[in-house]
Amino acid sequence: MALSVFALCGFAMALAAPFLPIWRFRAGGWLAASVPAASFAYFLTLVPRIGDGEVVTASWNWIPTLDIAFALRVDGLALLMALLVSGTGALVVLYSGAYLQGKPGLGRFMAYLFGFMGSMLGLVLAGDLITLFVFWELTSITSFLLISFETEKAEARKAATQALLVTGGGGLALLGGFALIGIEAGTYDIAEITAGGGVLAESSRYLPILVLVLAGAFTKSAQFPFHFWLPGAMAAPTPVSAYLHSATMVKAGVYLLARLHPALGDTTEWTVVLTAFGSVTMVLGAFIAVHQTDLKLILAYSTVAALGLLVLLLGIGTDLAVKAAMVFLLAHALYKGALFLAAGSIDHGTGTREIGALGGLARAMPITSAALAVGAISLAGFGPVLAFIGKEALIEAALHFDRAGEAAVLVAVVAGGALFAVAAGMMGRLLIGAERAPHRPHESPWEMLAGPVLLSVLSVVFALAPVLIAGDLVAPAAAAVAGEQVKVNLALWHGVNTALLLSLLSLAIAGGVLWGARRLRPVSARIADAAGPLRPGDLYYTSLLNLNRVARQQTRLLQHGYLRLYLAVTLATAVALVFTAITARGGVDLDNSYGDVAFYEATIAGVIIAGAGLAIRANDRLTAVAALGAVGFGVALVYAFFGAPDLALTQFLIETLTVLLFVLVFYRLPRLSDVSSVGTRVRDAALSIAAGALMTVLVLASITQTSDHTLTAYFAETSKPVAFGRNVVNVILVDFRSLDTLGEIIVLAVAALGVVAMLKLRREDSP
Amino acid sequence: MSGLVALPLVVMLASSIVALACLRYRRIQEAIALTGMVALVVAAGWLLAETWDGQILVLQAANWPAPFGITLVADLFASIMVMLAAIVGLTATMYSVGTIDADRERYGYYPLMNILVLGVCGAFLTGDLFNLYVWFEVLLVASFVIMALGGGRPQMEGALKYVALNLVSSVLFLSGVGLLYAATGTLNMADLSLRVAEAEADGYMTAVAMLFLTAFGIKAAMFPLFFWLPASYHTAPAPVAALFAGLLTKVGVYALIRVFTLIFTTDVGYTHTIILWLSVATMVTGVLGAVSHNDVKRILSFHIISQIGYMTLGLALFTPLALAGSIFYIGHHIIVKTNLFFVAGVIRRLGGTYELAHLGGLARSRPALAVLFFIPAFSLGGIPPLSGFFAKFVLVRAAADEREFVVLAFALGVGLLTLLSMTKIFVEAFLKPAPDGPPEPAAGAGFWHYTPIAGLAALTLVLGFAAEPFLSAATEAADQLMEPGRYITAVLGEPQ
Amino acid sequence: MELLLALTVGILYASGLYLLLRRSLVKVIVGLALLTNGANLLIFTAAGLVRGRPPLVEAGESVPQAPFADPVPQALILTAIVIGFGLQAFAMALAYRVYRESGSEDVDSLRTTEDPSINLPKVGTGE
Amino acid sequence: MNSLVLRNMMRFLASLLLVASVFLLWRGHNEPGGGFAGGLMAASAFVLHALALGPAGARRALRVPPLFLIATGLGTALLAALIGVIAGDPILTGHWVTLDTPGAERLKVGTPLLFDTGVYLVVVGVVLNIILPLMEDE
Repeated sequence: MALSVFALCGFAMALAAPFLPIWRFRAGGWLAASVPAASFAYFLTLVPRIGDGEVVTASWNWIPTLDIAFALRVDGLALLMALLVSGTGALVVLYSGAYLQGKPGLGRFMAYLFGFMGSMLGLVLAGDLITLFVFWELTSITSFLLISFETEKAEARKAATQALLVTGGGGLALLGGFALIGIEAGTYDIAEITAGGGVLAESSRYLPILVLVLAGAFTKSAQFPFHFWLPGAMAAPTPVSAYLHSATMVKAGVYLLARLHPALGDTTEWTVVLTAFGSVTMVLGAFIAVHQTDLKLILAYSTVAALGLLVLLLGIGTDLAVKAAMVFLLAHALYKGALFLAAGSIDHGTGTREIGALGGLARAMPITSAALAVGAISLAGFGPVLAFIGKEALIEAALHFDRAGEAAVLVAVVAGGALFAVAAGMMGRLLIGAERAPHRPHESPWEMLAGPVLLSVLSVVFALAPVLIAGDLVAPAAAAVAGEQVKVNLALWHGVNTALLLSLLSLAIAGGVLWGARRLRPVSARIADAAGPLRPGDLYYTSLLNLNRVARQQTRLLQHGYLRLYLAVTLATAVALVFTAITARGGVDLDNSYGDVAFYEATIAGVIIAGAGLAIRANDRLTAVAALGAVGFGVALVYAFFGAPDLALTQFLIETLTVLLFVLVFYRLPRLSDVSSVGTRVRDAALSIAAGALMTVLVLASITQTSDHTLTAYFAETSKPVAFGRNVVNVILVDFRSLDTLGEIIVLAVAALGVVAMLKLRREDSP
Repeated sequence: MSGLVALPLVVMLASSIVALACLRYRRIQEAIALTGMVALVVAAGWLLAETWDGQILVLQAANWPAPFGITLVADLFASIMVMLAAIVGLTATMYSVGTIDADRERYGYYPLMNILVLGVCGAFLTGDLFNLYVWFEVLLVASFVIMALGGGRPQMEGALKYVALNLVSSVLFLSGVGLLYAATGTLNMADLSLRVAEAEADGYMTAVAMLFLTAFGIKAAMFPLFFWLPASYHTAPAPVAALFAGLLTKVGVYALIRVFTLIFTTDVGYTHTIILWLSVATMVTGVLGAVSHNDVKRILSFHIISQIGYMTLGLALFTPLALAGSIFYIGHHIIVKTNLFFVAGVIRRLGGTYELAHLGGLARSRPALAVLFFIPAFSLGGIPPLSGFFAKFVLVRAAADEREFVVLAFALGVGLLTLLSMTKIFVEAFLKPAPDGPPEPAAGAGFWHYTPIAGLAALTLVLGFAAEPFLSAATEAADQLMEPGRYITAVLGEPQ
Repeated sequence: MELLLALTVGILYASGLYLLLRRSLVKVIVGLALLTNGANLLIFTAAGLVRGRPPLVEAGESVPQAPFADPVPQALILTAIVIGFGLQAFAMALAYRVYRESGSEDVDSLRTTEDPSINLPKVGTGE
Repeated sequence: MNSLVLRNMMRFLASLLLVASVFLLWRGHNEPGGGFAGGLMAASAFVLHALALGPAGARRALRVPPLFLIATGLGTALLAALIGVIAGDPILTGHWVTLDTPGAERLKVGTPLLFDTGVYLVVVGVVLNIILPLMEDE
């Protein structure tokens, strides 16, 4: 119970936030922050229990029909993530209260932020795949709302849409994947699925499952080639970026991979795909980051790199790698959160995020600068910070990776070098040197400093005393990912070993990158230009444009407005369907002698046919009416001669009325003209004749069908004795099937209303 | 309790007659129409409650035993549909009170609405194929007149296409009935089910089945028979478009499901495979049509087509789960789509146009409306835990069960494009800053507009968050459809 | 006779459909009338023909004298004729109104609300 | 032609048609005819009237608006449908009373006849509601 309350309290706040009167006051932010802080405290109390291997669950039978449960489940991995989400959540809420204080729409912003936090907590705590999916999609929606928060900015709206489409598309793939998992595993319960071992990996649907799940995870976690939406999402206000990129949304994909690792991992496909995409993403992100000048973009691309790193580690999948992934996950959340919040603080204090326009902030903004420095050191991966331990663990894992260890090491070293260069550039430009800023920089209020400071301090503290996290936090998390107990010993200093040497190597690379960055910029710009259309971001837009083009062409082709062609297509469809059905099913039975024809009967048929022919050829209204009359009266005669006097009488009367109507209506209409080309007429004639011929065939075939006359016999026998009427047809109409007749007179009544409306409605207005 | 089956029809007929008699008095007409619709909701609720646990209610109209008279049958599927019709009827009537002009009212708008719903309910409840034809004509002619009531050139163009194509459908339907009677000597659908199963397995029955497929396919707006829909819906005023969008095509889908689960089940490998690929084509062409437009109402109209594809997909897959998905999808779609057209109407009233390019700023000026649009729109986009998600999920799961991976891929892809369209409307009409000066003076919206919208939005939430009872009802309804024996026994009695 | 009537039915359908595909509004309406007649005749023919012998019970008798024509299709056709008449009447009024609103009876000119060449700038792509 | 003669002839013919239409309705249950045919014939009586004397005259002769006839007809049919329900039968169930007319065949009057009368009224109303406005529309 407590679990669900603390997991879902974000949603309650989200619903209440727009109506709360507290946002006008400075205290509003910290009042609100107390909610996630309480969640954080609750999750902290779980640490010892989970550390002992316990699992806390809460579950409702949500939709038993589909075996869907609303289930929450806290194991080591979930707890680590939940702490990150609620902890950074509290700091970000606090920060936002000050950052956006006095801005209109702060209540709305808080609603989105809390909605996002609730979704993210739900996602990481979900114990059921469908529950997970629900929250997964909710994070997409809430982040859409957050990114587009400043709705007047076109760029923000565009980026939000892009993020929603990319992650939403991935989400749909994921849904397909989950449906398949549900079929193969027979359950959506995550614990059961992961405990099932190789069941999924050996199933015949493994490959589609893997592809679909990876599509979901990669889009969410901004892996190449889907990485482009993440920098776009920088249009969001800074607290959002911090929240999206440090702790949470982008880690959702990584989290999912970690979560399903026991069920889907450790196959060749898994390893190859994850390590390949992770490596590319990591290197790419790091190198693009080098070229950026906007502080937030630098951080965004470095985040891309970090996500690549995490995916690479999960791809390697050994215990060492898993352990490294968990440490790095935590480390990254701490330093990237600090960096983003510090960046926001700088933006707030100086009015820009362009590092070219900034310099020497250390004096004017000492606290922010200190936090930034710790973050940058972490980014570089050198120094007494948790990220250093993570990086060492990464290299260690790569070294022990028996499939492609050398490649993995190379990737880690190269990307690490680039990131070091990024960090060095950032620190050098921002903190040192003469003070430069668009307007005089000032330090931010304490609410905005609490976050970066606290996170930086933790970065350092955990590095110096890794025992704080190793046993109770990292080990259970790693165990959940690996599917077995993992021994976790963390230390800042391992002595001089290969990993350290390789770290130093990447330092040299960093120097090279720094030295080469300026010189290489024209070259890389030229490469970028040449590859322009192939860049994933551009690919997204071109495909969107192409989609629009295709859609337009299709619509122009189908929905052109020509009624005749609509009718022709409809008719052709009917003909094709019926004809194919007859031929595909062995034809119809026509062997029958069809009775003789009396002379007068032939005459009547002749009159009908002639009338139809005349109607086609008629080019004036009178002929058309006469032709129609001939057909109608001919049909009436058929009824009369074949035992249907009621029909004949009705048809006769109706036909008279119809002719009268035609005369009354059509003398107002212009002369008939047919301006269709010969080709059109031939086409239409062919189509019509085909349809008519099929009807003839079906009528003939119907006669050979063995029909049954129970109904007829019953009506004949009961009409007089039970229903008291000698005219069986009339008895059917007013008694046996009187409901038909009721409907029929309703149709008539409505038609009459319609005619009057067509003739009289607003006639005063129309010319 | 079997008399209950006729109650919805009696209620609607009575209220339309009274409204017809009071044609001169606008307020009285409105009051009668509203009362009638409320009564219908009550009647439908009662009927649903009686059939909820799987009981099939049967009424032999005029007291002649089946298959001789006309049988009215309320199985769970039919009862659900009647309830949906009642909900749409009530909300559309409410919305009309705040919208419809005096001219339309003077020429019978409200009685026509009642008759339209009467025809729809009749079509859902009848157990007789020819009677189904009659009810189809009732609803069709009522819809013709309502569609044409505007009297301006756009309405006339739309109505003409609507009428012409739907009349072709009626002719095909009637021909099908005649051919089926000729071959079996009966019209009662339960009886037909037995007789068609005994008929010779040559091309005749399959050909007749194709006639019905085409006839109902036109009404349901399947590919490539949907042209009338985008040609006409956008010309109607919002409550009319909402009623049509919510209800009318679904009658076609209902008829398809009824006929292809009860009568034409002897050649499933052939008939349902055709339905399958037509469904996929329907989904794709519909959604592309929506993508190509920038007018709220046209976008919504094309989405109807695309979602019809999902509904018939469930029929085509022909498993209990898939049919349950179809039924749930129908319910979800009716509520959501009706609501979206209402919201579109309000957007038009506030912004003066349906064109996205000229709209904007509604999130700021009308935050409540933004929320009320958001719920149905993203439900349509399949975002959990709204109703559309479960609708889609069940179908996805059913397709995966049947290993129809290509179909599955299309269904998911179309889902993404649906999300794209909804996002497009949301971003353009709500988030984007308002362009300078609305093209027309805004009309404003009030109680009669917001109440139905809020009510339907609430239903969408219930259908999502508390999906279980509805899904289990859909499953029960689907089970009934997959085991026609229960229906047949209920109608004809125990086999001798 | 079945053969001849089946042929007649086919011809009614063919001519009705052909007229339905014309550009002239009046022809479309005439086509609909032909189609309705064709469908009715189809039911009549397909259900089986019996010369003379209406399904009437002679006064004093209790059942009609066999062989008599099947009353069921007759009842259906009667309903269909009436419904067809209602639709026909409405269709004519509609056609008249269409002509009055648009000033043309050329169906091809009735596409002002659907012309795809009338389109606004692309939305949603950020262009 | 002398309009007075024509007028009288028309009036006579119209009355004849009206009487015939009621007859057609009455005998419909036993012989060809019925509410629909009867209604059409009655309507043609008024159409004839209108052709000879103008639609306004026909409307005067009709006394009530055609729409009222339609509503009444539908109401009558609904009433006929519901009579059985009072007795606990399904809707539209036929109920008969036998009138003992001395000398003649026993006369049976029942709800199906009432129903058919509803049809008759609707048909008259519908036809006139369609034709008269058309004739008035110049």
